[in-house]
This record gives sequence, structure tokens and C-alpha cells, in this order.
Amino acid sequence: MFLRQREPLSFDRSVPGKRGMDLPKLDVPTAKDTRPAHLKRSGFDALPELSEVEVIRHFTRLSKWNYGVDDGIYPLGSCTMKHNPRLNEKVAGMPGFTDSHPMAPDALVQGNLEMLFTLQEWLKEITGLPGVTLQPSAGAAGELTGVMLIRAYHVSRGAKRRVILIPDSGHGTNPATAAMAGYEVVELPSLPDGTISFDDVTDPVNGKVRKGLKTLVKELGTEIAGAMITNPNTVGVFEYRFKEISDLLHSVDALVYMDGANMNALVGVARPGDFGVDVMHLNLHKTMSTPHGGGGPGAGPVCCVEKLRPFLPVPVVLRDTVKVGEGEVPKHSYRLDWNQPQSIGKVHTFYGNFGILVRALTYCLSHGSDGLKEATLRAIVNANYIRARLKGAYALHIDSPSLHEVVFSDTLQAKHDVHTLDIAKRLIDHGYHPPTIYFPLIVPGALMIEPTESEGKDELDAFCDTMLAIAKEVEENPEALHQAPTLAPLRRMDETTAARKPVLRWTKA
Amino acid sequence: MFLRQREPLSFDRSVPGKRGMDLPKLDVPTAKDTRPAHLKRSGFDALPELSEVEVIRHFTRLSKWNYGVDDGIYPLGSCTMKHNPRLNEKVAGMPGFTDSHPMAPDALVQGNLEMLFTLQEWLKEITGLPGVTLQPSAGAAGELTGVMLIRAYHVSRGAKRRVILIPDSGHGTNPATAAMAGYEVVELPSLPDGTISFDDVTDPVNGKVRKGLKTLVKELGTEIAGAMITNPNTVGVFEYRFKEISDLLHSVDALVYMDGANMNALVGVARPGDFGVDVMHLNLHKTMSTPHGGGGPGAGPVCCVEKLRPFLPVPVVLRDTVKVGEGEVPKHSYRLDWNQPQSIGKVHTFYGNFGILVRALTYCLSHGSDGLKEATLRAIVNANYIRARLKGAYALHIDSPSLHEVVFSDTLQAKHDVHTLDIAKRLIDHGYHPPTIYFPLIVPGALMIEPTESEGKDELDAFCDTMLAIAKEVEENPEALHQAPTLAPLRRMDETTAARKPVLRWTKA
Amino acid sequence: MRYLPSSPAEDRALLDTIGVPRAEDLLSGIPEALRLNRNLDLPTQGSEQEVAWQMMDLANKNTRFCAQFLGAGAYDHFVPSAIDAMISRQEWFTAYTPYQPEISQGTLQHIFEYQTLICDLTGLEVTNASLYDGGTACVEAALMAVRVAKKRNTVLVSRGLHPLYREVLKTNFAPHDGLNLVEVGLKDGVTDLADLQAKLNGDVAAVMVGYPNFLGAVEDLTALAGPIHAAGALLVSVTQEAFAFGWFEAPGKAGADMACGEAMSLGNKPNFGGPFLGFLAVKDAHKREIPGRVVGQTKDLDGRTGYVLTLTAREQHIRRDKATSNICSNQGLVALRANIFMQLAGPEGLKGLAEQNAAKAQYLRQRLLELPDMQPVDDQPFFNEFVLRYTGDYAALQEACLKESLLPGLDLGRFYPEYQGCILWCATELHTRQMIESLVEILARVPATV
Amino acid sequence: MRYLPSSPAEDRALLDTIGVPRAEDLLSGIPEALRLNRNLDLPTQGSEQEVAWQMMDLANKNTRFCAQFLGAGAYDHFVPSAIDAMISRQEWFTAYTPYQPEISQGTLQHIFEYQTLICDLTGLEVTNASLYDGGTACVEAALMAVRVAKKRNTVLVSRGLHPLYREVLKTNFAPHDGLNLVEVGLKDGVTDLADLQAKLNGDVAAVMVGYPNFLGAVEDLTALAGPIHAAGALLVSVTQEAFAFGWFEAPGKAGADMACGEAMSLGNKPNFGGPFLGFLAVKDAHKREIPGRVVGQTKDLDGRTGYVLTLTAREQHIRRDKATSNICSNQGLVALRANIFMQLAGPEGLKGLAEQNAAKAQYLRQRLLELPDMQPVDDQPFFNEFVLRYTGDYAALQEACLKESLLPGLDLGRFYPEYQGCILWCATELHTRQMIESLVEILARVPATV
Ligand SMILES: Cc1ncc(COP(=O)(O)O)c(C=O)c1O
Ligand SMILES: Cc1ncc(COP(=O)(O)O)c(C=O)c1O
Repeated sequence: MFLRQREPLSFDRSVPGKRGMDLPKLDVPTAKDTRPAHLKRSGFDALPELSEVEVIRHFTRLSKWNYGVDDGIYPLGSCTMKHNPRLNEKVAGMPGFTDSHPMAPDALVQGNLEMLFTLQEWLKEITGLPGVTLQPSAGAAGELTGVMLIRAYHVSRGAKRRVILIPDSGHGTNPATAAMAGYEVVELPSLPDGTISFDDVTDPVNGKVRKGLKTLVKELGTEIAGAMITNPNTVGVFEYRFKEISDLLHSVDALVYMDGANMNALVGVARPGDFGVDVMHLNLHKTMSTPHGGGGPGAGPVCCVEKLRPFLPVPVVLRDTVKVGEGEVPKHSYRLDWNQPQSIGKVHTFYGNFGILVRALTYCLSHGSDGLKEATLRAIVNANYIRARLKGAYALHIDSPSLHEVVFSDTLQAKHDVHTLDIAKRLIDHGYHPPTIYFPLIVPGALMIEPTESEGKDELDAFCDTMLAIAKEVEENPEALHQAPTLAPLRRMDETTAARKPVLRWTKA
Repeated sequence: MFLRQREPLSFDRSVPGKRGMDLPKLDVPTAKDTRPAHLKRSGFDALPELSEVEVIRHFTRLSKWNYGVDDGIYPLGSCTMKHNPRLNEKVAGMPGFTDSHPMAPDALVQGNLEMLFTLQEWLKEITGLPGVTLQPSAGAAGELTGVMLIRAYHVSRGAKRRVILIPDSGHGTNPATAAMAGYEVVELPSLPDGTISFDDVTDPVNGKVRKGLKTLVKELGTEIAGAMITNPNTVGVFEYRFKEISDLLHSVDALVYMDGANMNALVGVARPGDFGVDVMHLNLHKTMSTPHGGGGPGAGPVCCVEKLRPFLPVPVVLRDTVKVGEGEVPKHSYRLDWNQPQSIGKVHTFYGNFGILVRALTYCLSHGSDGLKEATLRAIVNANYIRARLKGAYALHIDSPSLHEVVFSDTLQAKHDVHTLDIAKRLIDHGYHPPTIYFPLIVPGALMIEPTESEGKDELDAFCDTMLAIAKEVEENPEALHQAPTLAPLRRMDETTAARKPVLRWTKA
Repeated sequence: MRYLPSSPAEDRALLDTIGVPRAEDLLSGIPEALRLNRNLDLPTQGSEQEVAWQMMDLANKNTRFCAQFLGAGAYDHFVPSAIDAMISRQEWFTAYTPYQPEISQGTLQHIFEYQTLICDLTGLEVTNASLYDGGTACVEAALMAVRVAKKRNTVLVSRGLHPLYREVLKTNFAPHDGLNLVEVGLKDGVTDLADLQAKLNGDVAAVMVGYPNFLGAVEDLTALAGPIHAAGALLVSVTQEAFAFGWFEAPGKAGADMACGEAMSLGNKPNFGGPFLGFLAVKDAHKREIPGRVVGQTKDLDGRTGYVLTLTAREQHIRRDKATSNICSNQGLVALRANIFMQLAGPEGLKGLAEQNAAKAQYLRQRLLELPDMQPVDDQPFFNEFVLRYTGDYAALQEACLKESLLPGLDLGRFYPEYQGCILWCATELHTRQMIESLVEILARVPATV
Repeated sequence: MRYLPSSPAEDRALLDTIGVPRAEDLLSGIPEALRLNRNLDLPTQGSEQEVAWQMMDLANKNTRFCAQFLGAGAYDHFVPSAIDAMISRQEWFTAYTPYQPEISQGTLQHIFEYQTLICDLTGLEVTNASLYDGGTACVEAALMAVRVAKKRNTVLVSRGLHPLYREVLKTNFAPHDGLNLVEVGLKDGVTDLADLQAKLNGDVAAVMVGYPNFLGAVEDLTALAGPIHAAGALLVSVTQEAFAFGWFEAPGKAGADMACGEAMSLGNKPNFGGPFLGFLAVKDAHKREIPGRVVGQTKDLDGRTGYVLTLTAREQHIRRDKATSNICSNQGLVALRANIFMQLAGPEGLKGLAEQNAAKAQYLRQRLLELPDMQPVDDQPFFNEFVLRYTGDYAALQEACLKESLLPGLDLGRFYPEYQGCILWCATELHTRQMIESLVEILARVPATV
């Protein structure tokens, strides 16, 4: 039960002689020991000795200090914490999938290959882009793959080019990715609503002039390999001049990468391939409901235009149509093609996070074209409902129309010396997971709220009522909020010491 | 998370139009409606309209108000709340078992029949009794089956007889069962340690003389159909004169039924068939670790001596040995035999709680003969450890040696007007499920503690420390305990009103 | 042994505290002569891998089918994945009976919701936390009817009741010399009104009829209720296929005084017959005679709503030999499955599923009747099961079906001599048109009567 | 749609509060011209039953085996049922990255324990919350080595490294014109010391070797460490079969400066190659250069011990283009599986499993060598994989095995021309003697070379 609070590290529970696993009787001669003496395993310092029941209790009790999607709204902006259907888990656990070996001959894994091919077809139609790879393990891996495609494209036409443009409202993975792909990052200034500024902007604080898109394209021209643009952007606003942006970049043959983390606002409503995107990634662990698992695994498939297809990672999944008799439905067979001379190579050891891809296809089939669009619209309605109920109590900072998420600022509360962090921690006392905070960086004290389509009116109201109650508390008793959380198992943590004197593993006392 | 406390009834959450289940497209013509008008389903008053995510959250949140075996020690005496291995759940969920139809021809369910046969063999050896039926769904159903076997035996020899003897320390199901089997219950007085009194005893309070076993057997003689004896008894003490008791009863051809709820103290150590038991039940949901499921399902197989076998319920599982060539291992085939002329008939629609029986066999195979005995000894050690640590702080009431459970009385605390109920409720505040209380009835303010073999020293110590702390609190601040629990989601419930003005279902406001 | 938290040092410490050298010394309470002085003659312990494989071998020895056209009290329906996901939370499946309400509100509120829904399905006012299965539910219903009716000792049972339910009733009535169980015959596949009227008299406490009955036909409860109530007896409706509650009127609204039966269809697989879910719903006036556990709503000291086990004065642990039943453990977790299933389905889902079952069964019947050797036996309104006379050889038919891994309907002659050569067919939402077509195709190829 | 909590009335209320008539009106931010003015050309929604069957059909199109003698980076081991039972608790599998420590202590403490155990296995001091897989872990290790080594731009990679890991390395080094990836050849199945020495120079930041390598042979890290350290380079040990940590000395104790690779063997099935579990463990001195999330122990305001994400100054969301890596989401849940697996196994379990793997592989090799057309290629110490030369026709051998639903070892020629006609065999605790015997039996019957 949740009343007994402390759960020690299992290492402190270990007792010599206990065991949680029994081995099968060995039915062959014991191993001859051919190891050189210095390569024999000497022993372990931490592995605990516990019985099965103790291990199960440990992880059961620990789980109770977490908050999950089934506990209620999980409004982390940009993370799309939607319902994780159990059907997807059940399907991904089918032995036909889990027991299949990645090195098995194609003929023996036709089901897997058909699964991959079918998912690719769905993603093509959803994004409007004809090329797909499912290998990247997460969004960042997708970004890296995408930028490497851009690089391969330019190399194939003579020079890799030098620069990638990234708006200051972009996610940290964007610049980090560009760097890993050997590019120099030039920052694009964005307007208050996170959209890209075409014109130069003068920093109100230090008066410095920051070059806008037009100037940068004029000055850098063919030095620009491409731009990484998040759309809808991290403020939840659609980059409404996207077509102009891509046209401008294309004019110098620079390519447009779209960070698709926010695709949950577009599926069935608008297709990146239709508004000028050359290459993008999807976070299936966001848009397609695959569970986040406390940090992963995810899946970050990359979709691209025709001219980038030749560079996609190997192997690619191909479908051959088997000859069939008159009027019969055509039969198909599938194979992995490793022979793609222009390919950038492999970006994952095998074929990506296959089990996650299975869940994503299951999600797609469950929703269908109609359900996907309905989900998108509902996600947008939910975000705008929260926006409507909370504006006034919290500063909206911008009034461009919100799509699937809404970003507030703590400026109204800051007057009482209460800040975003305090608000977030108080939400925990009320039994809610806090929204994403202090991101995007361009919004002062950002509170980024993404309810997703999975919330009903009652849950949205309960959350909004709580947010309003907190706003009221800020007026009446601001000091109290600095103490939050007070009802959680722990109070605020000393993160400074954690970083200054890092303790990163248990060691025998 | 556990901080948001209230979870309303789903009926109060229902919203017209929501749905948590989609139906497959109908691929045949819609049904012709041949129902007489007055037999058409008119509608539903309570069935809620909710989406899948809302239903899942409802049952996830509700689950958090429960205490389970994986939360810690679950010391309910007589309930044997031991570790529920996940392997057993996985095996019981194998489609080969779950999809099999009870009306399918024997040839198509050979795996099921072999499973049932094998489990019977295990139970025979464990109890030392040659006859087994797996049909009874729980202990009480086993008791009823057993007493009906006794009845059938006597009927076959002329008369059903009139009386069943049951000690006052017996579980309520014993007398209730005897009555359901058409018998009159005559109560056997028991000594303070719950063992049966051979001699008459005079009630210290009202001076009434209660007839002991010897007198009753002398007076009732062949009116006695049998006796139902729990061994070890409900005080956790072995009926050390069991052989004499059964000899005495057998002398008038009365049969001995053993309530096997406490078999966890005997498996591998002593066999009822060896000390005079004619028929008994086992609670597989206790002794064999099948989960209690919040009240069931369980399984209460009945084992009996040879002379009762002809009366066992139909069908019985038979094994035929298929002819095989020289030196080959003999092959077997299994069948259900419905043709047992003396059988009492069916006691379950089909073959009992099959899925539970699968778990029980899995438990047996995992433990093996050695593991079963080790578990028994450990269960006894654990109970005696608690006894050793708590005696003194709590009144032991008797000093006969305890086996798998120990029963304390609240007499020491009663001096401070603190009673068993108060102690139980305070345990909840400390995060423990309370022991069984006020049972057996012969122990004043009984606290019946059964730790089972699943607890390690650290958990036993944590529990004992808490019990001692409570004993201390009783000394220092007795009033406080009347308020317990104070940390649970609810305080004490008004059970009187609940029974006086029963509200047994939700109705539209 | 992986399940036992044993370690030499700790075990020693335990024994030292107790004050005995060896664990065996704690067996002193068991007379030497009564102990087992050898090891059990059974295999020794197995690793998880070995045991998992051993049990998997057994499971694989059962024949798998791509479609089962067999119902007869165990129905194959789709089970939403949310159900297993929920009940496998240890807070649900490992908990004991909720004796301590403050630490068991999850189970208690679930049971209260479950009770509400069983009452909704049956159109009655009070039910309990579950009974073992359909057969034993009939026993509890019959015995309760006798208690309620006072001084009436006969229970009439329609021959349309599931034959195995009737077997279980027989077994449990046998010990009661004072009670009689009398069968009422069938006419055109439903209870014979004439025979019923002939057998109704002042000693009849209750009449039990299938709704729908074992042959799939719906009994006209309203028509039956007239004479039964006139005779001062109770009408007990017995339902073995809970999906029928989405198709036929609630028994309580159609004239039944009690409704009992089997609700395994709500979220369970056939499971070789168990664990299943027995239910019994009654009128408010009779609530204190109902067997088994009942949960009620109440308030805590601070006036907060909560739930407790109530009306315990009826139960064995209080009333002992005067209890309304001996039942203690019930089918709690199966009731939870049913509760989750019903909440997922909702009114639309339950009606929609019922419509699909009716549609599939009607289509199956129509297609089968196109075969030369299949003939109708009656045309009572039915739900998802029906009887056809087969002029061919059942054994041959069965063999042909098994070859294509289809499980055919039940050979009715096994339970009803008068229906020798008839087959009880069943179709549910799980039967695609294609499965039905391939069944018909296979049957068309079965060699004519031998 | 069952997943969407929509109802006409409530949806209306939401829109009214927002102040728009239709949901579509909220798309105003998206220019008309950029919208999709048609429905997606995809199938419409499916019920759970239909989708479950559709996906089941796909799963069933894969060939099932009773034994796989194929490893090569994806190992078939027994997975205790407790693992799926635990990770399927929604508190574990649905949670996000633990950004808010007060409401995520479960995940944070698990990661801290996982980090401790990876350090224990590898004999190193610092690791992270996981990386994608073996191949990408190699990339992160190589790039980190370059950062650590400063001004050294070459990474030497043994040809014994998993060929697909080397492919992933190539892909990721390509963009860095300044960095070189140079291969070191093999001799007798292990890294060629002479070739290594020849290629070691002042520009070499690190040398990566398999431990054991792709051919199953163990590299003598201690012997290699000498010249490598002398040249001022770092020795990176790459392990693709984590069970080997129970057999061979911890790389950190044998001379490696970094250990990375694939830990899928700890509680996962082959899963067609993912999700797997990349790991990277380093020395304390290098901790601020490690990529990915790291959890540290600290105290709350009341001095209670707790856990937080730390050293975030290395990460992309703070450092942006100066970050140690771009990784954000990792393989958290797979790390949880590994953590549970390791805690169940404990030191005895891990060593015992390793001993059984070694025993099975040795037995398999011995039995195979009794066949006329199987010959040894070297006799390096190995763990659960080894190479044999096969003079017969691999295609024929494969076909024979598949007929008996056995999956044979890998045709090594596919990745190593110099090992044309050789097969990489693997055996684990899952391979019973009987499976091995039937494999040998089948191979004995394969028609001799065509
Ligand atoms: C806008 C944006 N881009 C990229 C990422 C990185 O995706 P992943 O965590 O799957 O690598 C995220 C996820 O946090 C994101 O929100
Ligand atoms: C001693 C004793 N007898 C009988 C029973 C009844 O068993 P069941 O609940 O399985 O019907 C119990 C269970 O509580 C018991 O403890």
C-alpha cells in the first residue's frame, strides 16, 4: 500500500544466499574452462541477492512513486502523452513478432517485412512524402538521419555545404543534431509566437541586431545546406509562412527539414509534403501513442521527398508482386534490399525499434483515416479549451491561434515572486503531473500545456479548476508555493549538489 | 498518482455518446427481429457510457485503494496469503488452455485431461489419500462435496445417519456445509488451544456442562455420520490426538472429514491419509498459491480414502496406456468417464475452476517435493518467529506449539480499553494489512497471524517492530487508537447503517 | 528455491530467536507417529524455464480451432485486451476478500458497481458479489426460493434448463429428503405449458426455466409467470449466455422473480469450463435470504462515502449452520472481468454485440438449412444458438470439420434422447461470414448417411 | 472511436467555451492553401477484434522455430515472467522521462540501480540511462573518445567488431571530414596485434575491439591494452552478448578504458532487432563527456535521499550544438527489463547462466565437429558462439534445418569473404541436449556438397 513510504535500494536489501532465479538442470557436460586466468570473471560488487517475491515487491513499490498516463492528464507540452492502448502492447507481445530473429532469411520473416512495408505506406500518405525509413530509434536519431540525407544530397551535387539554420525556438536536439552531422548552426531569430522572422530583429535588451531569414539566405546563399524547422512550432503555432520559407530556401537549393514532434496537430489535416518540406521525422512515441517507458524506447521514422530517396539507410523494404492467375487478388512477397549504392548506410544495427513500430501500426489501423483526423481535431479542441479557461489567470504572451498545445508565461505570477517552477510543484500536490516548463526558451517562464485528444471534459475541467485555484493561491498566499510540493513523498531536491558532487551509482559502504 | 483521492462511481461519470468498445463491421445481413414485442430488450438504467481510457483510469485508480501481496506481508490468519508467482498467471493464460471448450470431445483436449490427471496424482501423494475430485470451486464447495460423499457412503450401507460433529473452533463454513448436506450439527467443545475435548467440559461462566467427544460418541453412536475437524486447527495447533479421535469415530463407522485450509503447515511433513482422515479438502488458493482475486476464484479439491472413491462426482479423469513397441516409453491417453453408477453426481457445471487448477499444478512443478517441504518448514519458522518476538507484548492465551500461524488475544490491551479492532486499524496507518481478527471465536479478541513462507526476515522484523510500537502506543496513548486509521483514504465505516438501511446498488438520482 | 526468501545466515537468526536448533524441532506438536518419515514421492523442484516448457507442452496437446460453432453453456466471445491488463495489477488479483474496508475500497467499490450492473442486466433489485458458476447458482436460487416460499418443498425445473445445471441441482437436492425436484417437459423446444400447469400445486416453491433455454429458444417468461404466480410460486429465470441480456428483455421486467445463471460471456474465454461466473439477482423484498457476500454503500466517520461488506448476519461466519449458504470464497476476479467488460461495452456495445450474435446465428442457420441433410426442428425465436436435425452421420461430420480445424455444434442426442440426430449450433461476433461459408462448404462434402 | 472520450453534448460545450462553432474553425492558423482538402487515402477505423486479427495474421506469417542456433548480435534467452508482469504496470511503461523528480522517484531510483549494475558488469565507474542499441553505442563511444583524447582524430576498429556496428560507425563518421575510421585486421579469429601496432600512432584516440568479438572469440584486452595505452589511446571494449559478462572478466578490470555494446540479452527476446539496449560505461575521470541522461543521488529539503537527472550541462536541451550528443529519448523501458533481470538473476544466476551457455556451446561444437563436413577454423576461447568451416552446401543445410523448424547458424561469408563457407553457431541455456542432437542428426543427413 502507498502508506509505507521508504523503499531502499535493492543493494541495501541484498542477503547472501537468497536467489530469485533457478537454473534448468544442465543436460550436457559442464563447460571446460579454456579462459586465460586473467580473463576469468572475478566477481560482482553490486548485483543483489534477493528472492523473486522481494524483487517483485521492490519494483511494485517503486512504481507507486511514478505518475502514469492512466493516473490522469499528463500535460507535458511537446511530449503528446496520450492514451496507450493495451491492444498495442498485446500485439507487440505476440511470439510471432518477439521471437523473430533479425538475421533470419527474408523468407522466414515475411510477416515482419509486410508490417514494416505497411507502416511505411501509412506514414507516406500521412506526411505526403514518398520516401520512408523506420530505422531511427527516436526523434533525435531521426533528425540525425534526416540531416545526413541532406548532406548526402549536397555531396552528390558537389559540396556538403556548411550551415544549417535553426530558429531559437527549436528544440535542443536540433542544433545538437546539426553539430553531430558536421554542420555549423546559424540561429534564426523568431517572433514572439515562435514563428521565423524574415526580417532582421533588434534585441530590445542589448540592441544587437539579429539577422532574419531573408538576410541570412542572401548572405549565406549556397553555404546553407538546409534549415530545421519545427511545425507547428514549439509554441504550438503553425508556421503560417511555411511555403514562403521553403521557397526562399529552395531558391538556393537548401533543403527544408521539419521536426515532426508536433505532428499530432496535423495528421489528416495538413501534410508536410504538400507545403514544401523535403525531409522530416515523426515521433511515433508521441503521435502514434507508443508508450514512453519512462524515457524510451521510441521510434523516429524519417520521411522524405523523391530526390532524397536514393540516400535512405539500408536495408530498404521492397515488395514484389507474385504472379497469380486470372482475376485472383495479387499476392505479394517482401524482401530487404541492401544494395543501395547512394545510401548513407545504416543508422541502427538492425531495423529500428521494431516492437515500437508494431504498436504504431496497430494504432494506425485502430484509428483509420477517420479516427486519425478526429484525434487531431480533438487534440486541438482540448488545447484551446484549456487556453480559453486559463487565459486571464495566466499570461498568454501571444495571441496567435493555438493548435494542439498552449504556452502560458508566469509574468502575472512573477509579480508575487511566484514562478513557473512553484506552479509546477504545486500541481503535484493536487495530484497532477506538471506541464513542460521553461521551454521554449523564447517564452519567459514558459508553461507549455498539451492535453492531447485523450482527455474528456471532466478531466480538463478538473485540471483547469486546479490551475485557477493555484492562481488564486498565488494572489492570497504566495510564500506557500515556494514550499510546494508538500504532499509528495519528497520535497524539492538539491539538484546543485547532485551536479557538483555527483553520486551516480551505489557503492558498498 | 495517489494524491488525488476521490474516484467517483463510473455511473456518475457516464456521458451519453461516449463508447469504450467498437464493434467489427457486420459481414452478414442484419438480424431479422423475431422477438415477441414484450421480450425485446427495453434498455439499460445503469450501464455507463465511457471511453476506453476512462474505464482504464477508473480501474487503475480504484486498484490503488487496495492492498496486495506485492505490497508487503499480508498476515491474514487461515488465508495463507503467499507469493503469487507470475509464471502461474502466464501459464494459465496460454491460449491452448483458455480457448479450449468444456464440451469438446476428449480427443481434442488431451492436454487438459493430462493436466487434471497429473494434478490429481500430486494431491494424492501430498495427502496420502487415493481418491480425488477437482470439481469444487472453493473450500466450502469442497466441504459440501466431502460431506455428500460421507452421506452417500452411509446411504450405500443402509442409512444416511443424522449428525455431524463440529468443534466450536471450526470455521463457519463447516456447520453451514453440514446443514446444506442435510445434517444436524452437534458442537464439540474444544480446549483453550482449539483441540477437541474428549471429556465433558463445564462452562466457567454459566456452569453448563458441554459433552465431550467420548460422551457424544457413546450417546449418539451410529447416529453420527462423521465429524469435520480442522487440522492444524484454527489456533494453528496440530490436533495431536487425531489418531485417537479418528479411531473413536471409526469405532461407530463415523467418517472423519478434515478441513484442509491449513494444509500449508503439513505438506511434505505429515499426510492426513496417514493419520486417519477419510476425506478432506484443500484450498489451492491458499496452500498452492493461486491468487485470491479479491474474493475468488479458488479451488477446493477433495481427496478421500478408497472406500469413498466410488461416490466421487462425475466425470472422473481416467488414463489409458496406449500399446507401444518394445522398450519404448509407454504412451498415455486420457478420457472423462461419466459412467460411475454410485457417484453423487456433478458438483460443478463442468470440471471446476480449471484455470486455477492449472496455476496449482504449475506451483507444484516449480516447488517439487523438496520445495514443498521447504516452504512448509519456512512457513512454520516464520510464524514461530513472530510468536517469539511478540509474546509478552501481546497475550499468547495458550502455549501449545504453533505451526504455520500464531493467535494472540487482546487481553493485555483490553486493560487500556484498546481492542483487537483498534490494533488492526492502526496497522493500516503503518501500511500493513491487518491479521484475521475475532476468529477463532474461542479466543477472546483473537489476532490470528499467518505470515506464510513468502516473508523474509526484514519484512517479518518490520511487521513485528510495528506491532510492538502499537503495543507501546496502547500503554502511552490508548485513546488515539480508537481513531485509527487516520492515514487511510477513509476512516472507520458506519457498518450499522450499512446493514440497517442497505444501499446495495447505484440508482439514477 | 526462487520463491523463498531464505538465506543461511538469516534462517539461523530466525531459529536462534525462536530458540530451536533446527526448523524440524518446531514440528514437536505433531506426534512422531503421525509424521511422514520420507520425502514425497514426486519430482523435485523445476526452474521457471523447465516448468514453463512442461506446461506449454500440455497446452499444445489441446487441438486449436480457427472457429468453434459450439456453445452449450461456454461461449467464445472477443475479450478486450484492457481486461487482462487491468486484472493483472497485483492490487486486484492478489488481494483477499475485502474484510478490512479502509484498505480494500478498490475491491469494495468494484463489487458495488458490479452488483449495480447485474441488477441492470436482469432488471432486478439485489444481487451478490458472485457465485461459483451457472450450475451452483441454480442450486442457491432453488434453495433460496424454498426459504422464501416457506413450507413449500417442490421446485419444478424445465427440461430446457442446461442438462448439467440440472445434474448439479440433483446432486444438491439429494441430501434433502424433504425437498423434491420435478422436471417439466418440453414442447416445440420450449417449456410445455400443459405439463407445467399439471405439476403446479401448493407445494411448488419455484419454477426454473432457461432464458434462453439450452436449445437456444427464448421462453416466454410473461406467459409462464401467469400460472406460476397464480399458484403462489416464484418464477426463476436461468440464463447461461449473458449476451442474451442485450437482445431479450430483462427477466425481472418480463415476469421473473429471480434471475440466475452464468455470466462467463462477459470478458472470459471458454477456459475448459472455469473459472466462470455464477450470478443470482432477486427482489428487494427477498434480500435477506440471498446467499453469499453483498457490498453496501455507507459513510465513514467524516461522512465520506465508502463501501463495506454488509448483511453479514446471513452468512456462515456469523450464522454458522443457520446461514443462507456455506459459500465463502466466490468468483471475485471473474466478476471484475465482467464489470470491466460491461463498462467498456456500455449500453450500445452490449446491444450491438447482441445484434451481431443474433445476425450471425440467423445467417448460419439459413446457410446450413440450404444443405440437403439439415432440417429445422422448430422455429422458436432464438439468440445465438439453435437446433437442426441432421440426417447425416455426426461422427463423419465432426471428422470433416476437425480436418479443417473447425469445431462443430453439439451432438444433442448425448443429453436429449428425443433429439437424437440433432445438432445444437452456435455463432457469435467471432464468426466471420467466411468461417461460416467454409463450414457450410465442408459439410456439403461430408459423405451422405452411412 | 473507443479511444476518444467524445460525446456530442460535451464536445459542443467545449467549442462554446472556446467560442467557435466547429472544431475545423480552430485550424485558422493553417493557411487554406497548405491544408489537406480531402480524407487520407487509408482504410477507416477498425474494431479491436478486427485489428487484433489483422496483426495476428502478420505475426503468423513469420516462421516459428523450436530452436534458433543463430546469435550474431541478437540472442535468444529465457525471459522470466516477472519482467513482463512488472513493466506492464502503467506507472512504469506509460511514464515520461523523469523531468519532475518529486513525482518520478520510481523511474529515477530504477535508473540509479540500473547504472550501478551496468558499472558492476563492466567494471567501470560511470554509465548513463541507456543508449539506442549496440551500433549507436559504438558511435557515441567513438565520438566521446575523440572528445576525451583531444586533438586525436583517428579511431581504430577491429574487424572483429560486429559488421553492422561497423556499418553504423561508418555512417556516423562520414559527416566528420576531420575524423578517420581505420580497420584493424584479424588473425586466427582475433584482432591482429601486428596490424594494430602498425596502425597505432599519435593521432589514434581509441581502439575498439569486440569482447567477445563477432566470431565468438574472446579478445585478450589485457594484452591489447599495453601497446594501446603506450600509444596514448583509449581501449574501448565492445560487447554484443551481455551474458558474457558472467563468464569473462569485467572489461574495466581487464584493461579497457570504456565498455559499450548491446545488453538486449538481459530480459529481452530477439524482437527482430529492437527495441534493444545500448550501453556505455566509462571512467569517473571522463564522466562529464558521457552522452545521454544520467541519474544522481541527492537529498530533498528535509534531507531525505532521492534521485534526480543530473550533469545536464552536457545535454542538448542546455548545451544545444555544444552538447555531448543529441540523444533525448533513450531505451528506458528496456533498461528496466535489464534491471529486473539482473536483480532476479543475482551474481549466482548470472554466473550460472554464463556457465550453461558456455557448456551448451562447447557441446554443440564438439558434436558438430563429429560430422565429416564440419571443420574447426581456430581454437580461441569462446563463450556461446563459434565458427566452423562447412564443406557442404549452406543452402542445402539451411533447407534441411528449416524443414525440422530449426534455424541454423549464420552464413559468415555474407559479412566476411575470407570466411566464405564458414558458419557462426550459437547455443544458449535454451538449447536442450535433445535439440542439439536433432540438429546434428539433420545435418548428418544433408546431401554432400553439390
Ligand atoms: C520538438 C522536439 N524535437 C525533438 C524531440 C526529440 O525527440 P526524441 O526524444 O524522440 O529524441 C522532442 C522530444 O522531446 C521534441 O519535443
Ligand atoms: C478454516 C477454513 N475453512 C474453510 C474455509 C472456506 O474456504 P473457501 O473460502 O475457499 O470456501 C476457510 C477460508 O476462509 C477457512 O479458513
